[in-house]
Amino acid sequence: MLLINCPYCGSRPEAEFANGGQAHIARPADPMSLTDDEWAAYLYMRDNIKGLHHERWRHANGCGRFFNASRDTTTDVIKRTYRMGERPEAEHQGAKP
Amino acid sequence: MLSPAIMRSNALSPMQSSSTTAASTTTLSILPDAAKLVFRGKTEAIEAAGAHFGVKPSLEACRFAAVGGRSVHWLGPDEWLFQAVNEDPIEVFGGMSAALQAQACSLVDVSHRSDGIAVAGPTAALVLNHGCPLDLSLKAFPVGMCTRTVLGKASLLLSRSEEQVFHVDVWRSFAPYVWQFLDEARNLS
Amino acid sequence: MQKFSALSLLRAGLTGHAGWQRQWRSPEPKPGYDVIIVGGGGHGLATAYYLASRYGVKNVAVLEKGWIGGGNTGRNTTIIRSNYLFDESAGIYEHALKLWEGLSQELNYNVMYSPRGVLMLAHNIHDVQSFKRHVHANRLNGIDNEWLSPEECKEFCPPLNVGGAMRYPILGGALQRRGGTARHDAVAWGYARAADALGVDIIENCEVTDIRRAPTGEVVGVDTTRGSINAKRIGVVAAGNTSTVMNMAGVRLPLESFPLQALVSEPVKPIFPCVVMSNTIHAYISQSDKGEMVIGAGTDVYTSYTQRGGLHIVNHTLDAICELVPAFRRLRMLRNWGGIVDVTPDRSPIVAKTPVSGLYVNCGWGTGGFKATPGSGEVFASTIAKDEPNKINAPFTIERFRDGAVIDEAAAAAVAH
Amino acid sequence: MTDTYRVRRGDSVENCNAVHFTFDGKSYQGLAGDTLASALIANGVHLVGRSFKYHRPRGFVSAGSEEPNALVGVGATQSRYTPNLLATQVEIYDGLVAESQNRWPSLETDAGFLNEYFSAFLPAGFYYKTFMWPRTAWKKLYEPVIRRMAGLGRAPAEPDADRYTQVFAHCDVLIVGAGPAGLAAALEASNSDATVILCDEQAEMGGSLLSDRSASIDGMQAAEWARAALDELRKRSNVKLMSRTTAFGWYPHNFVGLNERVTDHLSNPAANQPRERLWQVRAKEVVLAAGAIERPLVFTDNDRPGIMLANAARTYVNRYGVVPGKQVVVFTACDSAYRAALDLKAAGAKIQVIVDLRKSVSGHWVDKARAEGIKVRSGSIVRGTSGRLRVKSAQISNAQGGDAETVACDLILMSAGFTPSVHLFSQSRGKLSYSEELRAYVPGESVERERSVGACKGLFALEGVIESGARGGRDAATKAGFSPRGERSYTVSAQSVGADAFIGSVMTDHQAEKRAWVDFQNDVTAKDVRLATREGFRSIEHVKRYTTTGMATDQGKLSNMNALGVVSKQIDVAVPKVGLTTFRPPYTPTTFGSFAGQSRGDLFDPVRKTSIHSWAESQGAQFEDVGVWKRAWYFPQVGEDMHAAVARECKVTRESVGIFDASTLGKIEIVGKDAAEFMNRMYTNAWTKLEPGRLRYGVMLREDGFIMDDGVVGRMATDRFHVTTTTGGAARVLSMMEDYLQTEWPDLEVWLTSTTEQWSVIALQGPNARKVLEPLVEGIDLSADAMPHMSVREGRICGVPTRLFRVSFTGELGFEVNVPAGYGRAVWEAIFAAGKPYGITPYGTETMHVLRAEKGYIIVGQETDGTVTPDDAGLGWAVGKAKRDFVGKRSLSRPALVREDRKQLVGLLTTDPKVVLEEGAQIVLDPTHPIPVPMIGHVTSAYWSATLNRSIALALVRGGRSRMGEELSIPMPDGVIKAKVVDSILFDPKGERLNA
Repeated sequence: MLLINCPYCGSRPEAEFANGGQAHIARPADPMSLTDDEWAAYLYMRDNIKGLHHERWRHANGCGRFFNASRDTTTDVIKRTYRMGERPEAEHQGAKP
Repeated sequence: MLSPAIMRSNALSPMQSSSTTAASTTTLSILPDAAKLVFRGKTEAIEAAGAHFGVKPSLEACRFAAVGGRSVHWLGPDEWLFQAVNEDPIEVFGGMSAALQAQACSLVDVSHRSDGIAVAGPTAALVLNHGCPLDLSLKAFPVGMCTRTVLGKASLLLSRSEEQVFHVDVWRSFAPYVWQFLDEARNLS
Repeated sequence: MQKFSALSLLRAGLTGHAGWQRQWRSPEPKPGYDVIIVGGGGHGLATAYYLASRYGVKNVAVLEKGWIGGGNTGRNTTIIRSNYLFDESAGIYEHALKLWEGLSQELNYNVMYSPRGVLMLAHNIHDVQSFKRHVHANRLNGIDNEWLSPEECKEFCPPLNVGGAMRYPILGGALQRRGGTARHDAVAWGYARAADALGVDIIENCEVTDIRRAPTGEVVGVDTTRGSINAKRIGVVAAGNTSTVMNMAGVRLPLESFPLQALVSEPVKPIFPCVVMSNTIHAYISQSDKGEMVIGAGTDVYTSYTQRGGLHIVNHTLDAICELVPAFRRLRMLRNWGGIVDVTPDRSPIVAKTPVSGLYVNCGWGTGGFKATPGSGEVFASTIAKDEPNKINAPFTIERFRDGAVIDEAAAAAVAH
Repeated sequence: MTDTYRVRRGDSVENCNAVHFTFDGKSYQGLAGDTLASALIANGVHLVGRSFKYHRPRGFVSAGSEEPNALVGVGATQSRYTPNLLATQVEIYDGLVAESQNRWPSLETDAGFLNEYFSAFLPAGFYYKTFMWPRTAWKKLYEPVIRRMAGLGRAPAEPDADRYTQVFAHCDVLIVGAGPAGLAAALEASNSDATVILCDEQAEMGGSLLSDRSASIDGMQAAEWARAALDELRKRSNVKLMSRTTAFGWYPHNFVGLNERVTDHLSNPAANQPRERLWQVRAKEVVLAAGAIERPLVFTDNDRPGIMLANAARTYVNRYGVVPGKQVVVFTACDSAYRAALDLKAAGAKIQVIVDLRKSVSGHWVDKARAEGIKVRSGSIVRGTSGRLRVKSAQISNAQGGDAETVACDLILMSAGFTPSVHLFSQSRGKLSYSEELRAYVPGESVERERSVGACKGLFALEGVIESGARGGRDAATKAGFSPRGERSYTVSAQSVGADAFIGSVMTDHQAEKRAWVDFQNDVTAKDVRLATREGFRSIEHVKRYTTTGMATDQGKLSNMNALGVVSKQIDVAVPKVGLTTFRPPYTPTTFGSFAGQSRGDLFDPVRKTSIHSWAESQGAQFEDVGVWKRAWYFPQVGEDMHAAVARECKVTRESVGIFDASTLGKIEIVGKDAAEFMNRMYTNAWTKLEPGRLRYGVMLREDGFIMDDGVVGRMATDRFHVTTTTGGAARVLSMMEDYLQTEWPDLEVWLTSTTEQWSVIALQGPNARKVLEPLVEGIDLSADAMPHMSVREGRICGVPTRLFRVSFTGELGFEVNVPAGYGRAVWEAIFAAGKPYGITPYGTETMHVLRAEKGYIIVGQETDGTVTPDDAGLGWAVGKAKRDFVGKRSLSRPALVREDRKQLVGLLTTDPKVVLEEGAQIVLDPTHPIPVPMIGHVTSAYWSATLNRSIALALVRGGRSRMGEELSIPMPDGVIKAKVVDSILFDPKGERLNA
């Protein structure tokens, strides 16, 4: 059970959270102007990073807030959590072999 | 016609009689009914709400403030629970909404959404820790702290009103589960 | 290839087993191959075997970064079944099941395919409706799947808690008798040995570090930890590492990789005669030939490449197992491990050409890849050999996500009302 | 004392307390504090089990949790029977019933031993090479036989009678292992304000100190010091001592699973004690002091009963006061076995000879042995043993070969050095490094917040062990943010046993055909391991899987390093290059029940009940599970089956009035000045123009365009919506709304609050519904003009506040009375009483389903399945075409979602009105088509309609709306059913009744 630092409530066990998938994928402002490929990219394409990955969590059984976490998917170490609207410190870092 | 007070049922009433008479030093008891309102909104509005209610809401995360039978629990950065023990929800709601008319906020009466359990005794934290993954030591979870969390497979609002007394506020349909879970835990601990 | 049989075993026994040869060679990589398969798991090895045996492509290398069968092939709970709802899924899994039925003989390697029956339990009315829909669709597709009453479930699998105090009582089940289990490691080894015998080079400890492309875009080979290797056709079958490998060729895929845990109990004498699955309470269980209860569950909720997961997942899996069979509460967990499964948005695989000429991908099997191994390998081999998908894997494209032609078995089964 | 192997007072047993138990039906006597192993040894019993494959007779190899052989079934009753327990860990109590396993008919005479005679034909992996012909024989013939031979114990036949619990705990410092290093760590770490948990798998804490009679610490004999240290720790309020508690698994972020065995050692446990407790500990810092496990030597026929680890013998004699044998041959590659030999000799055993693999031997322990007159033979090996049910002799020769000398014995001790227990360290993902000196892996750099100390770090000299423990304890407390008070020093007087070690097989080249066991339980010999490498299995993971070495219940604690050694030598590759099998949880096998904890029966999942549930129960309602909720399914009266009850409920509701508990519907209060805009974005419908006081049916999609949920929405005020969702969808919908609000549209001034449980919802449906309600309601005009269909009013009912919906899911005049949940039952009863004159009936979900199906109303999850668009479901009218955007809109124009031949919702009427279709049945055009038959749709709902006096059905059919009137086929196993495609609204198509 991961220990996740909610930016509002502090460190809490994973049981209180819901994972919200990859972070920083903004919903297009005008979906109808997108091609099918562009829309599919928004809906489905994910970086699936092996390395530092930014993802969303919701403190569902806590304060209810969504926030972001930068986690290394090769170790599950969470480097940092930050609020919605804030940017990550580093971009994704895929562990290029 | 019956009066509302007589008509009102608590999801936990049947549990009380079915509970074991444990050798445990931890007791479970049903908390009295209360008017409960969920306030969500902007910071200016919460201050106005507190001023009307007579309890200054905590802006610090995971803390509650209480004056007499009235309390305000921080639930989230834009969400507080106002409680007034043994008061009429309609009156409390009416008064509050009037006071907040000009404010950017939401006020919802949830007086019947949940029931309350007091878990008390020297091993109350241990009993709760049978299903709650939080550190409930006094250092990590002091008197005056509150938070939504989980107990087993239920979600609830947990607060510490005294060193050895926790209050659990849980949605009605989950309340029997939580009661039974805690009852078994205090027996087996 | 040395023939394996009772007789050869007997003969070898009399001579102290000195004569057994390597089951597959350990060749140095050649400068180039007609086809390179990236990934030496069951699907990759099967692809190589069928390329050589059915499609006449024998100049093939399988590149494996670790040891063959060391990924999900060696980490799964070995369940085999084909009773899927949609024609597309039923098609590919039934293709696999038919191959399973003769696989030991075809490979001359006992993969211990054991059609012990897969019983999927229904715990509420929604389950009953959903399973009956499967049963009817399967029947018309020529796939065995039958409805059992609770009593029949109990008769088929006596340890089940039918009628006892249970939070979600068993209301019946859908049984596929041809479903069952196989010995996972043997599948990888059997394919490796048979492919090797046909000339396929299986190269272990050889990690692909880049996919090389010509200025015109098509693939020309790979760089590996053991040097560069040329090939005009590259099939990527890297399970949980697919995104990483495909990124090397600049291809993004709709995949996410999740930890999937499984566990076994200590071995006990035969007591559990079949495979039992319960989607509603999230657990599945069978007993291995060694006597261990082999148990699986859902994935952890976050993407990860750590090949482990949380203790709470194990707790939830075992509380479900103990509900199904209360007598198993006193059994003990012997081993618990994690794999990495790559999951597509519709939880169905991608077995297809890619936008890059000469590059093919077979991925996204989620939690259900093992059962598909022979079928997946066979259709992928066909796709690579002919440079076009065959009828069975044609629906499993990348483009279906653009067009919305998703094949969503899970959505079809799991929406509660 | 009648037994002759109890030689003196053991430190861990109470001499005055005799304990009676049975093993394989025979009664024995032991002492309180004995393990089953020590008690059996005291009685001269060594034969305790049979191996997995060859069914060879086996005895105790160890005295701890690494035991591979002595697995027993324990329990007098089936509901408390546990297989595969280790006799070396089972504590005896009065009345203990234990039995041996994997033998028939008896342990002494086991028919499975037949395998032994065929062992030449059963090498590693033999089953992959045979049993392939004929094809069906694997399942019918070979596999059942193999299965019967395999397996160890038998699973209990009855549900477990015991209880299990789980506790989450937090501490500053968790120390795993209470041997010398762990005790020192605990003393230091707790000499601060840090909270410390010290756990140990054994009944008694102290680890190796308990069986050490030669060392002393701070002037005390080792065991005495351990007890003193424990006394001191017990006095500290910041320390929690947990014996019989195994740290079995390391999970991410310093989360460690501990299994505490609470009652298994008790004759009469109290009723309020769980059998086991699973502690889930989040520790700021962890000190691993897990010790080391002695390694067996791999020599010919090293598996006979009476061949055991040297240190185990030392434990038996020093802790339990029993000698495992009286004529002892010692075979060793290190000094520690000398220490054991001396302790045994002191207890009266005769040490025949110490056979030492090392060419030259010297030092304290060797000198001492020689001084005591023990014969030491260096550069030698035991090259064979004899004895069927108990070892009788050892053949000893030079290590290279040559003539063998036979020495009589009833006990052979062996030691190849120690393997540090790096399991938890490895699970924490710390990297291991190979020590050539120790012939073992030791912890390298830590990944999580932990450190290894003592023997598990590869330190074996007591002084160094204690020093390392103390340092680790201080370090942990400091890193956790505390300042340990004054350093304390420990005066250790102990002779080191050095670090000599050996891995692999000691067999000479001429012995290649002989069998020497690497993995005792799984019967894997050095020969098997060599065969695997010859066949190309060279990665240690491959060797392990091919031979099954290390996969037995001891998880390779004794065998892994020796297997590595054999492989390394065979393929001439250095050990670290061969690899290391991954360490996985649990450290030792851990009970399923403890993982399940309290989750059983009603606590397996919350049983959610509405406030009206108890009334339905009292009326004899049958319930169905819908998600976590219990819902009343139907209300049978005396003599009614479900069919009759539903027919009656339908009829009464259509003709007069029915009452239905709809409380489980999800409810969300959406408030704020942008509430309507938010609704516009979340739902397919348009909301701006909905007036306060009106209701609208809303449809919500996922972003991929498929229907996610639906429900009726009331506009309570311009800035307030009362949204309902499906029962199962409530949490999902709220979470999705929060997601969009918080992450996409934080600028909207709107807030969400779940009110699912605030309201009880009582649906009153039928032509007389208004008449029943009217007298109970205050402040609301229920007339058709004042309160038309799809409107909402606030007022009072029975004196309590209500939000009264005029809405219908039946097609009848209907109301849904929302009242605060605490009043639900009282209001329900009042309405029910008021309905009595009209013959009111309560109805359940089944009737609700029938009535709505007659009207063609869909149920999300039944008519839809996650692949259905609004248009498919005939809900195109609910999609606001003019809206620029809403969740899922863009997806609706994807090519596959606009195809003409998509499955569309239609009604189906069977040609024979008496035949009710089966839900899930498939629809085809040509039932004579050979298999596979192309399917064009399926039946989503099918019922007997008492109202229409015929069967009805809804179905999703390819291009269904263009097939009106067409006859389709539904092939069932017992024949083809014909049905006609009709409109999905089968009753009151004009909706006149609704508006009554």
